[in-house]
Amino acid sequence: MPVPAEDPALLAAFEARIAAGESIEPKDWMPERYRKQLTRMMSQHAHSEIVGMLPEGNWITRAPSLRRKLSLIAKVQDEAGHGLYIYCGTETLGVDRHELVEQLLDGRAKYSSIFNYPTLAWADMGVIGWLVDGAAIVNQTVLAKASYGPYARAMVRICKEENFHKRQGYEICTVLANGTPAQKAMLQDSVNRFWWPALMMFGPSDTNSPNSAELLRWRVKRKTNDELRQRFVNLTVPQAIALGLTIPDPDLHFNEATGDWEFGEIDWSEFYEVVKGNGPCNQERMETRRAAHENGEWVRAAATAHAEKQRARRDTAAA
Amino acid sequence: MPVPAEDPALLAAFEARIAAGESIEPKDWMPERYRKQLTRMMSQHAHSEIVGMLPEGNWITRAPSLRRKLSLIAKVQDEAGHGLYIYCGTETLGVDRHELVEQLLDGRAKYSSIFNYPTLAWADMGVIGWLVDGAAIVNQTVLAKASYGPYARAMVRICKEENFHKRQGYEICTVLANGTPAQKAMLQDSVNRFWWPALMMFGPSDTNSPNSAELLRWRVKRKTNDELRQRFVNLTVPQAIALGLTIPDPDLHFNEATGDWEFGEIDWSEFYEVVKGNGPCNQERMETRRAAHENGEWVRAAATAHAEKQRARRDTAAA
Amino acid sequence: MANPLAEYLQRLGDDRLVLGHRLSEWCGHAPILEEDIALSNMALDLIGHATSILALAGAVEGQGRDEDALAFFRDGTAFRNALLVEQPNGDFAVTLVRQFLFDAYSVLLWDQLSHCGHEGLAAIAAKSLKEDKYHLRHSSEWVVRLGDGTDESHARTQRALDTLWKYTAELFERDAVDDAVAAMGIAVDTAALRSLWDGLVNDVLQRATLTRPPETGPRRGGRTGRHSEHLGHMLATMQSVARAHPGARW
Amino acid sequence: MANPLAEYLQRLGDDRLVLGHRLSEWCGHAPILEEDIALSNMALDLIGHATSILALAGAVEGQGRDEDALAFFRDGTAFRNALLVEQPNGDFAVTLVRQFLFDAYSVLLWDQLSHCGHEGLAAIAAKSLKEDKYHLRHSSEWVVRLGDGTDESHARTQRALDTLWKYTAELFERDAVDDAVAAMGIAVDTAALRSLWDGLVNDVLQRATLTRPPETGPRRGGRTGRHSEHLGHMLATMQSVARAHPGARW
Repeated sequence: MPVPAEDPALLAAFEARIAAGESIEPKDWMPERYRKQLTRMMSQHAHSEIVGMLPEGNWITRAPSLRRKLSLIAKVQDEAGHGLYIYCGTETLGVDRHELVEQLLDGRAKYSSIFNYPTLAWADMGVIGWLVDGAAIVNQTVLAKASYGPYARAMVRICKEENFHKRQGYEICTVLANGTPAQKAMLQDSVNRFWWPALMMFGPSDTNSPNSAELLRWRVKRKTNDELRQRFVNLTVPQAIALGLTIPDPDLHFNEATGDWEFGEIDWSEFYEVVKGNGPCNQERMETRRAAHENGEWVRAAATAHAEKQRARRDTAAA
Repeated sequence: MPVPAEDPALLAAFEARIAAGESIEPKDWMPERYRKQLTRMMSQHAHSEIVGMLPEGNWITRAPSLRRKLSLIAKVQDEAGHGLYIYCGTETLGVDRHELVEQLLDGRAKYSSIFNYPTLAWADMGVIGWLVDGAAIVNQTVLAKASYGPYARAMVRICKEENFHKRQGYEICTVLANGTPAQKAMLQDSVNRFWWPALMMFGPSDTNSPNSAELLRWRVKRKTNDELRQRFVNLTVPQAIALGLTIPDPDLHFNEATGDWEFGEIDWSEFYEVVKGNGPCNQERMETRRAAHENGEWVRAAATAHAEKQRARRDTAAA
Repeated sequence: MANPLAEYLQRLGDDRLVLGHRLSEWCGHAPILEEDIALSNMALDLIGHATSILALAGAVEGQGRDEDALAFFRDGTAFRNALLVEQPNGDFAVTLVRQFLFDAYSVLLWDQLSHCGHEGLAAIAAKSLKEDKYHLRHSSEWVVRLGDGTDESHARTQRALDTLWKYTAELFERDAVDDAVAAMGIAVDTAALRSLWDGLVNDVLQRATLTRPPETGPRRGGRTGRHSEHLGHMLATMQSVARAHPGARW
Repeated sequence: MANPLAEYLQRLGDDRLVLGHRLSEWCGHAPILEEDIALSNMALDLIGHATSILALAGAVEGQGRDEDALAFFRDGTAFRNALLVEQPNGDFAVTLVRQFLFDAYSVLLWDQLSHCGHEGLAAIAAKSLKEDKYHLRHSSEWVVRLGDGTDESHARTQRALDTLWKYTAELFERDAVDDAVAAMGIAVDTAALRSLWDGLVNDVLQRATLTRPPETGPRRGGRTGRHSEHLGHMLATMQSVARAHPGARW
């Protein structure tokens, strides 16, 4: 990848600001690579929120109590809100939302692979909140200290809501874990399906993560993928134990010396297959988003046409 | 309605044959009015079979046991078969099936109003078999002695199958009547909804039935609407009693002198509203049929195109 | 009619539960992200109102059924919502026209009920009124936007209006249940409701350049459990998990 | 794996139950009346086969579950059908291509199983083989007709094939269940099955002027309960009445 030549003085000043822990704001000078990396990360994040509405949206119509139905709708709505909020953040980097949406729909942009797994049972609504939001929070808590101000501030707000979602998810799991045998089995099956994909959410191992070094230096990232993954496992295993659940990893064990829960080898071939588009739901997710976009075309056209008519009427009235 | 002038000698011979109880066959001379009346009746009957697939088809995907699912699919399939069979019968009168289907889809042709009532519970699958097929059989047993041979023969075959459907429907009702309180309530509610519409299936009262006199003379019909309706009520009320059901008619009572179950006044305003197109499901039924027809357009075009290609290939091979 | 108040509350609650559920079916599929949020908001409000009303209905009924028992363990023919709200979402025009026709009715109804003689219901009405006013603003803005937008949006919106109009008369019908609760202090002036609704709807339709359909062949039956076939399919989905685990807590 | 034979029979039964159910969704909506009849016929056969097989599965399992308990009271993740058969009907091309891909497999499988060492299964296989041969003839005729019909039908059929192809590999996968039942005399030569299927499919695709898609990104998971999201919605509908009345007879 060709790195654009930057003014060495500006670059040095920029890196000094970063090193001093300062926040970079939209109007500040920044290297093109920094802008690109941030755009990539933020748009992936926004896309993930949008696509992430689908696996949970899949159970809104089947939520088993009114209270759960309300909180699931509210959660999916929050995700739409996060998407909107981060798309606005990318606009501070000079990238238009519509351009990003196009990139998502034509398959150029990526989003978190976790959303290419299907939701097959109500328990998934608990487990996604607990494990998937849990993993996201571990990632995002660190991003909330990222060097780019608008992103960091968005993360602070989003993390707050996701912490709420995670607690809600864990509460769903708690009720199921204390429920009927069928509910317990449903919960365990869901954990069996989501455990490894959740670990994969932190991305490739550090040895295979091409962007990591630069992102760390520029404080776009603050921890390596493996560090974050370990932090997540350490947080989560005791919660699973508290619920009486079995983690589907025969190699999982506690290392007294390090205080880490050490886990087995991740199936990276699965990870790369899903990233390549061959996950269980990649095609369905994209088809659903494209259908929503295409079916909405006439609505957006109507809104534009109406706004223009209104403007013309105001102009005529003013003339 | 202008009656076409017919050759008096031919007409007299025709009426003599009818009076002698002979069967009229496709190649025989017949008055234009006779042909028209038969076409109207037979096509209405065929359309009723086709539209009649929908209310029962609505519960195929929800049938509560595999056995019931199989027999419901088989029943709806029989209705498709009846439709096809009677459409073929109308072709002996010189009317093409595609023309009749067009008439149905553009709203010119009528079909039995009973199918404009919605099916709202599984019990409706029993009650439709029992009451609706039951009423149809009372009508059709008489039509099986109609003067037009192809129609009479179609009726013989169709009646046989509908008797089977009726028995099956009554058996569903029997199981529900002996089932849980919820099942019994479901059955009673279904009877409450279908009783009056079933009585309306015999058409307007004799005093308001414009076509009846001529149809009776020509032995297209053999009994008046009111005679058939009374026969149906007399057959059905004891069956309802046997099931422990209440007929939703406070005026219903047994007349010891005549041996008839006398019933209350039919709400003819409802009947005419449904005939006019304002029944609960008229629009849905037609939309469903039109959607099936339109969505199938490309399939029929493909079948035609393929057949033509095959013919061309054979011709080339033969040349 | 064993308990007219319980029956009346079920009608109020079921209208909102069913419409809220329909709106929630859009979640993730709206034409713009802002509408994913707005439709979800309305769904949340409506299901929230339904929850309070059905809880009250269950208490009034006194047979130990709470709001979840009423929502998840009644068959379709026991639902008491008007036919309008159970009609399928169709395209965005159908959803927004359905919403507008209902919102106009609901705002006017809550306005009356917020002064009614049943304290619990009056409180729910006052709270719901506030939220439904926002819904009405949102849905009428969209009806105007779509009606007075492009040729296509105009045609779709007029078609939606023509299709749904026959379900509006039912909202203003009175029966013995209404009379019985009126005697209990829950008196709705149906004629006034209808005439205010007419005015409100006519105004928006005019701004939307839409034609008010004629009053032919009204559909009714929802208030006594005679629904369209759509409701049963909606409930089959909605109740599937709850019914698969009878007696479970969630 | 508690009971590999019961597990194996559930796979066989669920394939046919789910596909038969999908076909039955067409009833009343087919492009021509003759196809309403034909699709119903295939649905009847398949659900009939499923009934026999699931009854046998329940007996083999020995936990008191009959065919209805297996069909109506298992959750989605307990179903063992291949992903292919649960895919939604889509247009007529999707339905017929799905049917053809399955029929070709099913005929070849029954042919082998009709000689297997389990008497009950061999009898079901022999009977089913006879009927599935008619299905295969019907579905392959349609694939040829649609593929070699109009430009539109060709495009739709190729698209259906491209969409569904990734679900075919799963039909030929072996796991510990297959090995365990092989040891019990129910030995399927999967390699031979696959190679005969390839030949059969290639022949029909060629006559249909369709292009066989490349083998990329196969989808699997149905045999262990890892389904697509479609199955759950299908079952919510299918099981709704049975689940609403637990313990009832029908």
